[in-house]
Amino acid sequence: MAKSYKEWEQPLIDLEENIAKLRERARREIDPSKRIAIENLAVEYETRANHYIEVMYARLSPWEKVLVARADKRPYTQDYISGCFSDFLPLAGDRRCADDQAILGGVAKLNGKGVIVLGHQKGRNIQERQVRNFGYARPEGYRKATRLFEIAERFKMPVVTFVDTPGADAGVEAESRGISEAIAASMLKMFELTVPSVSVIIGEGGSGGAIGIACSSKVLILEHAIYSVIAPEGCASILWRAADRGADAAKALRLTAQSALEFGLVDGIIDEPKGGAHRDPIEAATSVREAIISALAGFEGKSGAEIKAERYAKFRAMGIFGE
Amino acid sequence: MAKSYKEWEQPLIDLEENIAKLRERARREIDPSKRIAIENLAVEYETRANHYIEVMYARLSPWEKVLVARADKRPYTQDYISGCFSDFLPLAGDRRCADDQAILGGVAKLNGKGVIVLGHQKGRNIQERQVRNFGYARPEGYRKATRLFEIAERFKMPVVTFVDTPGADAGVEAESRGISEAIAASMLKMFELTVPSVSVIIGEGGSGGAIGIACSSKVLILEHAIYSVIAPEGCASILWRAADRGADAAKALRLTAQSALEFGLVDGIIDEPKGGAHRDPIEAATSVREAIISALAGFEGKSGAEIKAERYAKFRAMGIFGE
Amino acid sequence: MQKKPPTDAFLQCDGCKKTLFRNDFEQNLRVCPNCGKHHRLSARTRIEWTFDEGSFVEMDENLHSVDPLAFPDYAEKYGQAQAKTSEKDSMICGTAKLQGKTVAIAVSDFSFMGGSMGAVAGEKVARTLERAAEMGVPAIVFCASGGARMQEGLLSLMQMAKTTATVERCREAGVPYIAVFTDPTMAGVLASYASVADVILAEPKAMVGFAGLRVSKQAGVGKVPDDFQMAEYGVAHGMIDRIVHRKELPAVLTLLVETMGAGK
Amino acid sequence: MQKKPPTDAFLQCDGCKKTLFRNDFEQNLRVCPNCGKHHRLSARTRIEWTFDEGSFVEMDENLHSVDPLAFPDYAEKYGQAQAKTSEKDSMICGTAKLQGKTVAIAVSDFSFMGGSMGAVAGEKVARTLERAAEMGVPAIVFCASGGARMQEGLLSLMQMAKTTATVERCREAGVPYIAVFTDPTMAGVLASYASVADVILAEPKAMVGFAGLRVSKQAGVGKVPDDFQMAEYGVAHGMIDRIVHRKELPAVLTLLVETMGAGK
Ligand SMILES: [Zn+2]
Ligand SMILES: [Zn+2]
Repeated sequence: MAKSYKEWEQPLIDLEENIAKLRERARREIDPSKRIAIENLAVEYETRANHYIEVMYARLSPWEKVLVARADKRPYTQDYISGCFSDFLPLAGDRRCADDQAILGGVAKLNGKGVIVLGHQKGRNIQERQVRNFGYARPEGYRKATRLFEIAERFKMPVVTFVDTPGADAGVEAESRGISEAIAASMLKMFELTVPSVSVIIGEGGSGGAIGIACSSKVLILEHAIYSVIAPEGCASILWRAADRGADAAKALRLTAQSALEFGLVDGIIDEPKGGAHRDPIEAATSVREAIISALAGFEGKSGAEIKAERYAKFRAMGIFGE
Repeated sequence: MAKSYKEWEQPLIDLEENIAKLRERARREIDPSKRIAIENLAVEYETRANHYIEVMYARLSPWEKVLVARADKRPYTQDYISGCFSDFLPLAGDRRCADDQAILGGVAKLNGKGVIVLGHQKGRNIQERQVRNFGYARPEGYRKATRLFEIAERFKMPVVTFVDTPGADAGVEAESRGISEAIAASMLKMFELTVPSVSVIIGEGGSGGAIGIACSSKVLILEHAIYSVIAPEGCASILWRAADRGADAAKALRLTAQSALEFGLVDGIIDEPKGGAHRDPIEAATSVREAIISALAGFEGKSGAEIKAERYAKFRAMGIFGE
Repeated sequence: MQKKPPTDAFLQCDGCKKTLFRNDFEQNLRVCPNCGKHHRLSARTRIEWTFDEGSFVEMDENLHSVDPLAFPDYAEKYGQAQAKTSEKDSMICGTAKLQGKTVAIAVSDFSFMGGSMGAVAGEKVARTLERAAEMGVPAIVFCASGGARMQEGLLSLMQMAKTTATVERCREAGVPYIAVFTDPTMAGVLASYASVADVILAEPKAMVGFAGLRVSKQAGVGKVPDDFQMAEYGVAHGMIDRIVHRKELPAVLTLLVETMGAGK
Repeated sequence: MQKKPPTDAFLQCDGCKKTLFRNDFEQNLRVCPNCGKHHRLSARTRIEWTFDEGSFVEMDENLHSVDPLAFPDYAEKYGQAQAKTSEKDSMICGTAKLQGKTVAIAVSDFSFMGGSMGAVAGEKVARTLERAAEMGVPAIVFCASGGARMQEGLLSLMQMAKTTATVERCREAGVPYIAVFTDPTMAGVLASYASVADVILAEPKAMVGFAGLRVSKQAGVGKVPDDFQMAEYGVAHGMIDRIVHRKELPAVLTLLVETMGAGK
């Protein structure tokens, strides 16, 4: 049975709670020498915690990566948008029937210049999770993305997408409005772009729902994010009829950022703050911002045709086979 | 109170019934001389009926035009498609959520060459009328049209549309899926075409629902068809709070084919068989076919840019005002 | 909206029926401080309150209808509308500036025959969009209209086609075209140039729809939601990008112009 | 499908459970004469029954998977599939003729690991669409797949992107691309190159959907219609152009190729 995030993180949480208690005791302690002793103990505990974090995050197993990538403390698209851009103005709607709140997007400024930015948005609390459909985007979300890509192309604005979804909405309603077509059309539009595009996989890069907005000139991935053709539980359930063997499937699927880079399926890994992006969202956003700026800088002076051809060539080469 | 179609056509129907009765009596009559006398009478009645038809259709009032244009005996889009093209293959769907059967469309051959053809389709019987929504197209219909226009553009196929609708569907469902956007986007796509397009208004050219698929290089109209910004009853109801003053509104609106040509808003009138298209649908389709072929022939040798610019210039010039 | 002459110190909001101080109301850009209703503005007031002070240069100001169909009572109504509003027709156009950046604008005036689109309004929208394309500047159009002007018959229906055609010009030229839906934006205007703008903003609770509510109810069997044909409904159904409060509109428009116009 | 060895004179239709004469069944192109169910075909049979006799020229026939992830049991399953089908992978491609007109084709074989798309199937679709674009001939792809091949991990997800990218090549070259959905066309295949074909045909009652029915039911709260994820449902919901009976498919494809390929 694969560990849950809570089980896995429990030792660290216990440690951190102890540190907090010690700090509190130190604060209340009147005797200066006792206070110093308690504070010293707290510092020692902190060192241990820091070391623990360092060790545990340096060698996360694939399944632990899954747990971290899905952690609900992790920064979401909205956090990266605020951290990377100024003057974000959300634009809504697919001009067909709805506005899907599982994909957030609009115009923003990066270094004073206009960009189109969009991404899957999970919710922070129960109400928002409902509204955001837990990051499972509906056809309307991909069609909103497609519309924003069209705006980018029309006004020669670079595109930045953030990927963070367990997968596209697979429900009856989504099927009835063509979730498959919506994903495919969004990808096709991304390949038509003559402006540079950057995608950052910030958490869960879940199958078709992820690739639907990740066909970019440069695809970057956070150190502890995952990118997978299928959720490991689903894979285990199909292969071994054992959804609880997610850890085995996670290993077999090679769904880590590091594997994706090794196979040449992403263009770079963005280092996370020590202990994961959620321990320092501002530092994480700063790294992401720098990575986006540097990725876009690589396209300066290139023609639209070159930009498009380069993107095509990159994806065209993906796949390993014998002949 | 404006006459109904039935009231208006009754004298003719009575005459035709009398003729049929005479023919029947002649068929049953054994005495040859009596039979000849009856037959002669029938011929005389027929001459009168023919004369009556000629006179009544030569000077149809605007309201009578409305009645004829809406007559449920009139040939519909499907009839013109079978009469004008060979090998019609209907294509379905807006690739969004539905297939609107109020707009029928697909690929067909005209003189052996591929064309995209589509149009509003009313129903012939009660069931078909329900399915076709009485020719009131929904957003999905205009989005199917837009998709077919894209196919036409991609494969350099001329476009032919048939217009025959009381108006677009104005219901709550249609509103919820953006009937306005769908009409506007369809028009915009028609203006993007670099292939020639021909629209034929065959019956009711009803307001936004009509113009949504009528932004063509050449717009032709059948002799007794109408083309109007608003249904005359609706106009009367707004202006005079009297929906039954449709005949007055029809006159004021100048909604006849002849007025449309006079104002330069259509490019030509296609003569109908004597007594209206419904009296000889095959002859009507033949005239329409010839008119389409001749309209398309005018674009041979022209570049896509010229074709597009010509269409733009034509519509750009529409409107009479002082300055 | 006024139940009393406009010089009065008080007025009643027809949204919430509350009595308001005219001064407060005016300073709040005619947005009811109680219920948030955005009351209708004349085209000139809107221009004054949206664009850089004194930057508006009116163009095509002499366009007027010639009653081409000799439609019953049209000439009379037209004259009355002109007298009431001191405008020639329902649309005003020209160029203006947003934080110093030039834009081509067209602004509809609902008080002139319900903002209806005849040949003059259509021509002004067409010229504005062509002007934006030619000058390489963004186009901003404020909509406020019951639809096509039926007194100009088929000529007014053709304005739907004509104005939509000119949207294509903006797209070819790569200039952004922004529409702002104000109360109401309906029928032939909504179903043409308005709905194919690159970005669509709307004032809160503006009525936005294809047909009048009565017609929609007749046509449909489904139940009518409470916010049917409100701008908020348009956002929920994917047709409108954002609801923007009147006082934030200049900043939002400026941001759009800066971001979408910067790539050229 | 077979309850008895294929050499038997009878078989049972798994659509209607009726016992059929094998001869009748074969002559009816493996469409049940009783219930109309279009039974699955191998890729080679489909090619034989669709295109001009002897016109198929196979290409890229040596492509095969190298098990890049060393995925548990993949090599073994792959070998078994090869032995069972005598094919190298789930997709066969090349050129063929329709009434004498050359087309580039790719045909999926569901019996090879559920027609799943790994790097080989993706590459063959990509080469087929590129070939069509380069030769200036229409592309026709027969889909029959449960989706991406998870044993190739992220590499197989990327085939969705790669194949979709090559659709753009056909569009640029102005060559028509026609997809035929056969039973089943699902998930990663449906959500990539399959759904962005210019024209989409489907065999009657073919299963067509994004996720398995079980997953869709779990994910959704709405009730599931009887024909959910059938090709007919796809037509009703605007995703498929036409249902075409197997015996009419050559004529329909020929007409499409003639009309859509004639403008160049
Ligand atoms: Zn109020
Ligand atoms: Zn059967």
